[in-house]
Formats: sequence, C-alpha cells, structure tokens
Amino acid sequence: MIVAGVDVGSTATKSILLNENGEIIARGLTHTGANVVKAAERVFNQALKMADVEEWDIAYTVGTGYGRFRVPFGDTQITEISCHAKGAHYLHPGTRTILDIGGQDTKAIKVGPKGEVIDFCMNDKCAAGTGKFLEAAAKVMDISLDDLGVISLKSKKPLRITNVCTVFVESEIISHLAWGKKPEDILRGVHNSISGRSSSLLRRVGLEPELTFTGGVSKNIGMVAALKEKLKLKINATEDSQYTGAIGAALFALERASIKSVTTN
Amino acid sequence: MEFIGGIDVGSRVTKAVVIDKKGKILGRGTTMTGAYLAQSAETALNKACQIEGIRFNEIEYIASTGFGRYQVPFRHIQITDITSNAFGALYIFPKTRCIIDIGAMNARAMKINEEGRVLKFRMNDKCASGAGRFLERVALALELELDELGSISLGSKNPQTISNICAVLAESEVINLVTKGVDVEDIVQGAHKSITDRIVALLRQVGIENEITLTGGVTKNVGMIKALEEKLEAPLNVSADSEFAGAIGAALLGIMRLEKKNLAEN
Amino acid sequence: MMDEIKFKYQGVARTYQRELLDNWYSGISSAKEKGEKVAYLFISGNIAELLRVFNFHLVYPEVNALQCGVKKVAGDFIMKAEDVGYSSDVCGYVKNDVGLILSGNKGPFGTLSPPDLLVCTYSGCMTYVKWFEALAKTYGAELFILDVPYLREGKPTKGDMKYICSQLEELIEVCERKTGIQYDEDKLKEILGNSVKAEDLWVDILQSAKNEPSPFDAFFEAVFFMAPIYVLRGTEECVEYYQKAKLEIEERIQHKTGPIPEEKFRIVMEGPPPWPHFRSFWELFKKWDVCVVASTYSKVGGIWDFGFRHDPSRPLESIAEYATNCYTNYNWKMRSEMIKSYIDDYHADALVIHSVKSCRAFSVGQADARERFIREYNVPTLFIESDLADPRYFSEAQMRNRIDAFFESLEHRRLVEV
Amino acid sequence: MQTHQDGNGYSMTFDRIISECRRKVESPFQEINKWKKKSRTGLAVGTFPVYTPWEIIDGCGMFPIGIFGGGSDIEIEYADSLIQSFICSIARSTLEVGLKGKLKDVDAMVFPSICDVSKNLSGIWERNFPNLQVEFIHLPQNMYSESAVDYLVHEYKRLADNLCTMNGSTPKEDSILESISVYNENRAKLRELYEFRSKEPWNLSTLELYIIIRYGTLVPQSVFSETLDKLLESVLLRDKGERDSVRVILEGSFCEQPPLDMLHLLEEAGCYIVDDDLLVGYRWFMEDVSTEGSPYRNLAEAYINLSYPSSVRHDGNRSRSDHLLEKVEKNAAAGVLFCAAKFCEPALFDYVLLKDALEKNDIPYLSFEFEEKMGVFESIKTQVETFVESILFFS
Ligand SMILES: Nc1ncnc2c1ncn2[C@@H]1O[C@H](COP(=O)(O)OP(=O)(O)O)[C@@H](O)[C@H]1O
Ligand SMILES: Nc1ncnc2c1ncn2[C@@H]1O[C@H](COP(=O)(O)OP(=O)(O)O)[C@@H](O)[C@H]1O
Ligand code: SF4
Ligand code: SF4
Ligand code: SF4
Repeated sequence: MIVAGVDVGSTATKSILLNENGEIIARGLTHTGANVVKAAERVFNQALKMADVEEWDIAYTVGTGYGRFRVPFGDTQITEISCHAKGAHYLHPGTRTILDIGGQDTKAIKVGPKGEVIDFCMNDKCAAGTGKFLEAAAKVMDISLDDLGVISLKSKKPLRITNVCTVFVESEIISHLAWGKKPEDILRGVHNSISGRSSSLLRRVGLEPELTFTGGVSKNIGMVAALKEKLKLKINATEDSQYTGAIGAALFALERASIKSVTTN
Repeated sequence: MEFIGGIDVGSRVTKAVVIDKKGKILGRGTTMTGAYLAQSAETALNKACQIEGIRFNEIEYIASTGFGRYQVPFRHIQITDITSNAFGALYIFPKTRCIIDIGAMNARAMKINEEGRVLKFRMNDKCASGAGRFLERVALALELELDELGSISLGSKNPQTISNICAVLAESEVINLVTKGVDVEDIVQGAHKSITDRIVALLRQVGIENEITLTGGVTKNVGMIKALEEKLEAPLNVSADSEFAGAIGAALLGIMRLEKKNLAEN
Repeated sequence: MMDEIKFKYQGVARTYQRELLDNWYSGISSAKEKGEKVAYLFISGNIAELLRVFNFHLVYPEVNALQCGVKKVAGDFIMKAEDVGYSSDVCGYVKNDVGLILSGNKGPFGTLSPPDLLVCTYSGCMTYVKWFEALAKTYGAELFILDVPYLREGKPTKGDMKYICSQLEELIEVCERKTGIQYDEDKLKEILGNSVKAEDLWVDILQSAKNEPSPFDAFFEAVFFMAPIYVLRGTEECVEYYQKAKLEIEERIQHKTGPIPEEKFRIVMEGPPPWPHFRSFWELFKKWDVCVVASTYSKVGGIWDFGFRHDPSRPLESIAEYATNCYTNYNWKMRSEMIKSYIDDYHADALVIHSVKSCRAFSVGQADARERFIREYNVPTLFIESDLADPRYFSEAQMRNRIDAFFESLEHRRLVEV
Repeated sequence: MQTHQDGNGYSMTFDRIISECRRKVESPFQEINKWKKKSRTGLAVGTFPVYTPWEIIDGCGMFPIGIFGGGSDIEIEYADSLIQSFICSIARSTLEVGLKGKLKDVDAMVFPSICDVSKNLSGIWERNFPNLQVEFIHLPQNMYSESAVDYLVHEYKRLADNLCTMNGSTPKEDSILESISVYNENRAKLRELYEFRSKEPWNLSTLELYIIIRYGTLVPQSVFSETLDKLLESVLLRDKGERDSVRVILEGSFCEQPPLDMLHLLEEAGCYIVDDDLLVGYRWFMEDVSTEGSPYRNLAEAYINLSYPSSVRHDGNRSRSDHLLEKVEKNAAAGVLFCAAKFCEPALFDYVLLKDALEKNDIPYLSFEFEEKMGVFESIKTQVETFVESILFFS
C-alpha cells in the first residue's frame, strides 16, 4: 500500500509518498506559483514518477498547507500544524518543540511524546520574520537563496537590522550598502532579526528540547546557526525538513488508509 | 546664466531637474536608484543637464529631496519630499490645494495653502501596504509589466477585493484569486482599489479640498488615476511632470534659499 | 411536524429579545420630540435602576456600537472617525460611535436622541472616560463620572464603598436638577425588586450549561440573551423576558438537546466576540461541534453567578457594590480564578481566548492567562486575535486554520490518551 | 580637568554631569542595592508612571525607583509571550526588565490606575513575580466629588500600610511630611530649569533636561538635590549660540519614555522644545504641597487640585486643551509636536480633543508616534523636518 501527503504551501508545494511501513519512497517539490491546483498535480506526479507508480496505486492522500482545500485529489485535509507535529515526530522522535519557517508564515508548535500538538503560535498578517523577509534581502543584494546563509556565516560584526517590514527592510539594506557596510554583516543582521522573532514565538509555547526546525528556511545554514546562537540549543534540521508537513500528511494518510481498509475488509 | 538643480532620490527612481533662476525647467533626467545613492543622484542630474548642454559646474545651487536626500554629497540644502512635492505640485498646477504623493514605499497626503506651505500632512510610516510597492508586487505575482498594470485594470467590470493588508502577503492572495478563476483585470483593479482606500483615508485625514494633484511614479499608471478619481468623485491633476514634482519643488525652494542667502550677503 | 409540537418555545428568547430591543430603541428615537429626558451610560457596572427613578430613557452607546458591528456598518463609521483624527489603534467602539454621530446619529436601529446627561461608570475601562469626554464636547451635555475603584484587593474596601455611595448621592442631585423629579427611594426599591427577579432567572439560564449536552451556548447565544438584563434591568418586561427564555431552555434540557446537539467539545470562552463576523466566527466552532458552556464576556455588565444580587433593603449600597462587580473591574487573579472555576464546574475541555485589539481592558493579561492555563492548570488553550468592532482585523482563513488545528489536536490527544 | 575646550570650566562641569546622568539613565537598574541599603528600611519600591506618590514611599523609609520600561539596552525576549503586540511598549519592556531578573533588588512594585494597561499589568506582575509585593492604587477620576479627597486619603494610607507590612513597621506621618518638603524643593529646582530652558533653549536641550529628570527618578532625592544645584549653577554659564529653529511644545509622551535618540533628533531637525510633558508624573504638582498637618491629606488635596493635567486624569476635557493652549502662549511657541507612545490610548484619544483646540486657534501641530524599541527614525525625522520647513520657509 502506498499513501501520499501533499503540502500546498504559499511558496512551495511538497509531496511525499510512503509505503505501508511508513518509509519515504518518493518526494516532490515545486514552486507554488499562480496555480495552486497545478502545483499540487505537479508535485504529485513528480513523486509518482520517482516511485514509478500510478495514481490508482495510491490508497489515500492527505492535503495540508494553506492551499489544502484546493488539492483536488486529496481524500481529506488536515492543518499544517498537526502535520508538522506528526512529521517532525517521525523525523526526530524526541521532538518537543517545532519551529517552522515557511515562505509566508512562521509557527512554533509544542508537541507531546506521541507527536500530538499541545500548543502552537503563529505570526500574523505580516511577512516580517518569514522566508519572504530573507528572499527580499537576497533580492536587493543580488545573492541567490542558497548562498544567503553561507555568506552570513562569514560575518564578524553583525549589523542590527531594525526594520521588521519586509518592504522597508529593503531600503534599510540599500542604505547599509550605500554606507559601505559588508554584505555578510548585513545578512547576519537579517538572520539575527528573524531568529529573534522566532525565539519569542518559541518562548510563547515554551521552548523544550529537542527543537526541530522545519520549513524551507531550515535549509538555510545561516538561519540554523543564528538560531543556535540565540537559543543555545541543539537544533534538528535535516535534508527532509522542508518536507515535514508533507510527511506528516502522508502519515495521517497511512493511519486513515489502515482504518479504511479495516472497515472495508 | 546660472542654474539650479533639484534632485529627488526616491527609493526606486532618482529624478532630477535643472531650472533657471526664473523657474523655467530646462532639463529632466531619471535613473533607477542603485545601491550608491550619490552616484544615482549624479547620473540623474547629468542627464538633466545634457538636454540643454549645461555643464555640471554651471549649477550654482543644488537642492536634494527624497529618502536619499542626505546622501547627496554635492547638495547645498536638503528638503523633505513632502515640502518639495507640495511646492512642485503648486508650480505645475497653481490652484492645487491637496496633493497625493505615491512613491514606491511611501504614500502621503498633504494640504497646502496658496503659497505652497504645507498645512497638514499624513503618511503611511508603519507598513508599506498602501504604497507603490504593493502594485509592483501584484504585477510580479501576475507576471505583468508595471506599464500594463493600469490599462489592464481599466478593463475590469467586477473588481475583486484584496483583503490582505500586507504588501508582501497580498501576493499570495492574488495568486489565490487567480486559481479561483477570477479574471486578471478584476484582481488588478481590486489591488488598485485597495491602495486607493488607504490613500483616500490619508487624504481625508488632512481634509479634502480642490484641486487635488497626484505626484510620484504612479502618475504613470492610468488605472490608479482612474481608481482615485472614482473614489474621490473628483478629477485629479496629473501631467507629464508629475513624476518630477519633488525635484522641481526642491529646485524652486532652492532658488528661494539662494535669494535669501544673496540678500543676506549683499 | 413532531418537532413543532415538542418544541413549543423554540426561538422564543430570540424573538422576544428583538421585540423588546425594538421597542426600547423606538422609545429612544422619539424621546427628543416628546421632550423626555435621555441619559447615556455604559454597560459595565451600570446603575440603570437609579436612573430609572428619574424616568430617563437609557442609551447605551456600546450596544449601538455592537449593533453596527453585527449589521456590518461599523467599518464605515470607524473610517469616518479616523478621518477626524482617531488613531487606528484605539477602541473601535468609540470610533464607531463617533462615526455614527458624524453621520447624524442614524444607525441601523433608528435615530438616537441626544443625551441630557452622560453617566460614565469607570468600572469598565479608561476608554469609557475618553469616550464620554468626547461626547460631552460634541453634545455639550453634562458629564458625570462615577468613579469605581478597581478590585485591587479582591473586594471593594470600606473606603471604596463610601466613595461610590457618596458619588451616587451627588448623582441623585444632578438627576433631580436635570429632570425636576424628586428622588423616591420606594420607587428605587421596587425597581431593584424587579432586578433581583431577572437576575435569579438569568443565573439559572447560565448555569443550565452544566448539563450535557448543554442546552445553551453561553457565548454565542448568551450575547443575545444577556441584552435585556443590561439594558432593561429593573423593568417588568425584563423579568418576563427571562421567564420566557427559561422556558425555552428548560424545554431543551427536557429533550436533551441544545445549539450543538452532537456536542463534542465543551469550551470556556474568554474575551468579546468579533461582532462584524459574528456568524462566520460561530460557524468555525460549530463545524467541530463545539459548545461554549461558560464565557466571561457574558459577565461584562455584571457578575451574578457567584451570588451577588441587588438588594432592595440597602438600595444605594447594593448599586455601588454592583458597580464594582463586573468582569473588567476584576483584577487578573480574580479573572483567572473565575475562568478556572468555569472550566471545572462546567466540565469544559478547553479554554479559548479571543483577544481583541480594541479592548485593552480585556486583552492586557490574556496572553499571560494563556500561559497560566496551559502551564499551571494544564488546560488546553487556544489563543486567537481579531477585533470586536473593526472588520479589518478579522481574517477568516487564519482564524479557521488556528481553530481547526486546535480541535484537530484535541481530537488527536483524545485518541492518544485512550 | 585643566584643558577647557571652550575656555569655560563651568560648562564642562555641566556636560560632565549630564554625561554621568545619561550613563545612569541608560542602565537604570544597577545601583538599586546600593541605594536601598542606605535607606531607613533597606527596601526598594519600584514605581510605574504616572502619578505614583513617591513621597509616601520615601517617607516610609524606602527607596522609590522609577521603572518606566527598560531603557535602550534591553532586548525584548520573554515579555512578548505575555503581552500582545498591540499594547504599548512600556508595559512589555517593564515586564521584560523583571523577567530578566534585573529587578531582583526591588521589593515591591506600585502601579497607579492610569489606564487599562497599567491596571491589568499589576495582575500580570502578581503572577510572574510571586516574591514581589505588588500594589495597585486607584487614583480618583471624579475630581469634583466631595468625597474624592477622603477616598484618596484612604487609598494613600492603605498603600503606606501595605508597604510597611514588608518589614512590620508602621508609617510615620512626620517622616512623610519631611519627604514632601524634600520633593517640594527638588520640584522647585526642576521648575527653575524648565523656565531657563524656555528662555534659552539653545543652552539646555530637551534631551539634557529629560536626562536630568529621569536621573532624579533613579537616585535618592538627597543625591538628586545636589546634582540639581550644580546643574543650576553651571547651566547659567553655558553659551551655545542660537540656531534658526522653531519653538514648539512637546505633548503626549507623559508616560512611556521616548528613545533618547529621538528626543535628540527632534531638536536636530530644527525644533526648540520649550515645554513638554515628559515625566510629568515626577514633577506632577504645579505648586508646593503643604507640609503642615496630615501628609496623606496634603498629598490627596494636591493630587486633586495641583496636578499637572495629563491624559490619564479626567479634569473635564476643557482644562487639558486649555492647559496646552496656555503652554503655547506662555512659552511663545510656534507649534505643537504631539508625540504619543504607540498604542497609548489615553494619549491617542486626547489627541483628537487637543488637535481640535489647536486648529481653532490656528496653531500648527504635528502628530507622530514612537515606540521604545524603535531604531530607525527616518520617518519621524522627515515629518518633523517637513513641519519645520512649513514654518521656516514660509514665514
Ligand atoms: N535552498 C534554500 N536556502 C534558503 N532558503 C530556502 C531554500 N529553499 C527554500 N528556501 C526558503 O523557504 C521558503 C519556502 O519554505 P516552505 O516551508 O516550503 O514554504 P511554504 O510551505 O510556506 O510554502 C522560501 O520562501 C525560501 O525563503
Ligand atoms: N511605468 C510605470 N507604470 C505604472 N506604474 C509605475 C511606473 N513606474 C513607476 N510606477 C509606480 O510608481 C511607484 C514608484 O514611484 P516613484 O515615485 O518612482 O517611487 P520613489 O519616489 O519611491 O522612487 C512604483 O512602486 C509603481 O507602483
Ligand atoms: S509591515 Fe511590511 S511586511 Fe508587515 S504587513 Fe506591512 S507591508 Fe507587510
Ligand atoms: S476598551 Fe473595551 S470595554 Fe472599553 S469601551 Fe472599548 S470595547 Fe468596551
Ligand atoms: S503608555 Fe499609555 S497606555 Fe501605556 S501604560 Fe502609559 S498611559 Fe497606559
């Protein structure tokens, strides 16, 4: 039996296929772009192709993420909060706190020993402190997203970035550049600003180890380093971190599918 | 003959004008604002000079304005964009009493008297949601050029409200709407309406009076002009020089200072 | 067909409530023409009984504001107030009211007569004072501030009671002067007698939510059920209203039903509702078969379910005591204890805190309470934010996401615990 | 010591004192232990603005210290989770100071009933600092009631009694009366400085004056008194030269402390602030409080009758706008800067009433908001410059 989880995020859409043992057999990742449905189909097909299976082989699909209600082939929808909790628990069973920084929102989730959500907090209606904030910085400095973190790590004298507005921060960066400040110091400042905001979100749910960092921004090593420095804590972040939501969704799919197969048999 | 330069270092575009002492505009120049503001200012002013073949050192007095006004090392005076836009608008439209200035990051509403003195003004300073960048973001999300945005919006019959106040997050809402099958022109007009609401709110706070002049880069956007006119139920003053209102105002105020200075010296 | 016979009283409470409020509003509209006196006052700790002695028509600007919210006209009024200088960050109720006045005092409920007297009970919030200062200026009406000390020590001190009572005496003089009517203590006692009857009935209704399933939603329904006890308290109609409402509730109990027949979660709600989105907000909870079994918002005007009653035998004193005895005049220790007792007594599964930007009297301390309930009391708590008056601060998608996630997690936890 | 850059030793003294005070103001909570040990009871009592009765605390032999947020050097890390984003920053930052353990030497904290934030904050403190005695005083809002003074006398007594339970003492009226007279003296000196600044704003900047007053909320009054004497003497010898600036009144920042850099910037942008309501709470009486009879009654009567008006006190709306107009006239100001703490409802509501009064009298004004933690002042600067230009260019 194969099940699927599709996480339609505001920025990136991810898919995961699991076999009946709960092992990841395929992944898919795409830019969400203007067409949510297409993006979901795209990642789903990517994953099917990678696992070399057909659509009818999939026993159950769970959609999550902000666009979850638009995944046409999803059997059911579950919020990304539950999915991240479940996914993080799967990746790192000792997880008690999750920080998820995605393209447009940031959440802190506290989970119990079985991956159940105990408490959560999210940022609101403002792109401050999210992946968008980093993207804006990358764009004005003409640096690729992949290099952002690496460069920030070179900084010896991080600057203090005071603007929280993603739009205004662009001009702050421009004026720092104009004053001849080093790109790495600016970038480190940007990372520190996000880690500051994230840590206050984490404190709201009560930070307990282990901390698992999920979402696309967890791929940024500069961000991982900034958080480590701020929280003085080991941080779980792996290659699969961006897929955490999709993994959780797939795990829910697995549970549902087993219930379904029990009742139908 | 000596000349006066006015440079408006905006967050997106730097604009410059050269005028003579009678206030006649002799040249205009623009350039995209780069990371080095001083350089952008120089480039723009040079372009303005070239029109009538004026040499840089013939310029007697330079007034800078805009967000980068302090970063123009060769300025004689810096003036805020509000004062200079107001003064520039009055020069272009002598009967104007209210001015809306929409730049990339800031939107401002001002009320002036017949001398061009700013009596009251309001600006968005906490959040970029009501400024030009919002439209740029929408254009980006819809993969449209800035230039076409306005004309596209005019085609809308059924504008769609954009509820997200964040210039950044509005992007995903826009994307959402596209997938819901909402027509592009309706979304674009919705975006224009959303900004219009914010700006008219600013204007109402200073008190609406005739005539109203629009300045800043969005004057190039017909959709924005139309949306504002509809909301205000009044025509807006717009001219080809509207974009340069800040630079013109700065230059004219520069003349005033220069005269005062000369008066003091004599 | 069966249902019609079984449910003789279905909807009575709502219909009768509407009728009463309509009558009340039309009284207010015609007061000016008829030359009758009008007093404006606030809900929290209101001293309606005393003003009734002088035959004032009573206007509650907060009720007007919430009506505008529910009828979805608040947004425009708020914008009008911002045009004249009110900040986007201050209480939306005030702005709604200012906008209403700027629009000729015409609301969805009719035209309001201007005030002859403004009585500001300072037991709600600081904003009350600011609000009536603005009205006093606009109308040129006399403003009486009835200062009510905050319950900093858990109950009013002797000094507090003396202070309030002597202010009430001063207010009586003002009322006599304004209306030419002599203060009549017997009349006051009679009015207070009516108050007590209504209060008893109201408490019965509130406490009916201890049944499972609860026959009554102590937030989404209570906000309508509570209107008469605040605006018509002391009248006979008010007593009658609660008699009828109680019949409806009893009938529901009898049939073991309620607003959420398949009740899955019982919650306590802290904070005011988002009026402009009241329906959709309720839907978000209904979807999860959630019933609110107790709420703090239904105690903004006064708190009776812990035993307080007006007392005709000591009229002024009991009015003074009542003025101190409303939710926003409680300190946070008292508030938390109250919420905690609701969780326990009403067998609630969780606490939902709706934090509103407009109202610091409610919201300062809520985030701390959230932590207290989760960490100290181990009560699952959901914290959501929007506004009670300003439609711009409500994002349905975000709200839904949080509410879904919360009840998903409660469901999940039930599974895990089994 | 020997080198006088401007050939003026006295002015050097002034600058030196100011820079010492500034250091203290920037890290305000370091010497609590030292000062409280010198007090009669060895206890320190933190006070939240605005009208907290310092004389009573001082008169009970305790060291009163003004806790008005965290100053510039504290980063908000913990308080965010206890206070929502739409609440003024002084509430958050004051809490942060406590949560960071910087107030471990403080034995009690007093909150006055100035606004809903302060009211409820007392409860948050009670929960988070169980070892601290938290006191809340409800100041009357009905100034016209016959019983307001009596009530306040009770309230002040209650405060004194409660504070004294910390060490089992009883409040002594005599020593409170003594404190009143010390505070009277210092307030008189401050009034002198204010008058001097109104006359020669170029010789005493608002930033400096603010630093002086704030300093007074952080040290014992005897220390402050000496400092004031030295300042009063040396300031007269300053000679800084007048600039082309606009005389304005600063209004609205009566509670939360504005960033020091912002205060500096306002004058940099071309204003001379000739009167303000910064820390009115500290210098809240317009005249001396009587030192005869019952100290509680004297203070209560002074609160009712002699307080500087502010947005957190209901005096009837007329008097607050009249008071502002009087200030404008008395100081020959050309305009008003209305500068409120973001989310401060009392100030933001009053703005509407005050602005109407200013408009009626054709007095230019500008309104903007600040937050303790703001680091960029671009927008405020632009606004203030515009305001100045609108007066300077066109007059
Ligand atoms: N290689 C990378 N390095 C740094 N950041 C990245 C990288 N890839 C993606 N991101 C960030 O991750 C964000 C998308 O994260 P994701 O959690 O997938 O978003 P969402 O689920 O909100 O759509 C992007 O906005 C981008 O900033
Ligand atoms: N060609 C164009 N067509 C339509 N809109 C434009 C065009 N150019 C600029 N704009 C609008 O004007 C805004 C920038 O205005 P501008 O006054 O140049 O900004 P600033 O002064 O801040 O640099 C942009 O954000 C955009 O919305
Ligand atoms: S402050 Fe900036 S990032 Fe935040 S909502 Fe406004 S535009 Fe968006
Ligand atoms: S602040 Fe709260 S209690 Fe006060 S008027 Fe506004 S909504 Fe009502
Ligand atoms: S700044 Fe304003 S709202 Fe905040 S505590 Fe002070 S008076 Fe209250």
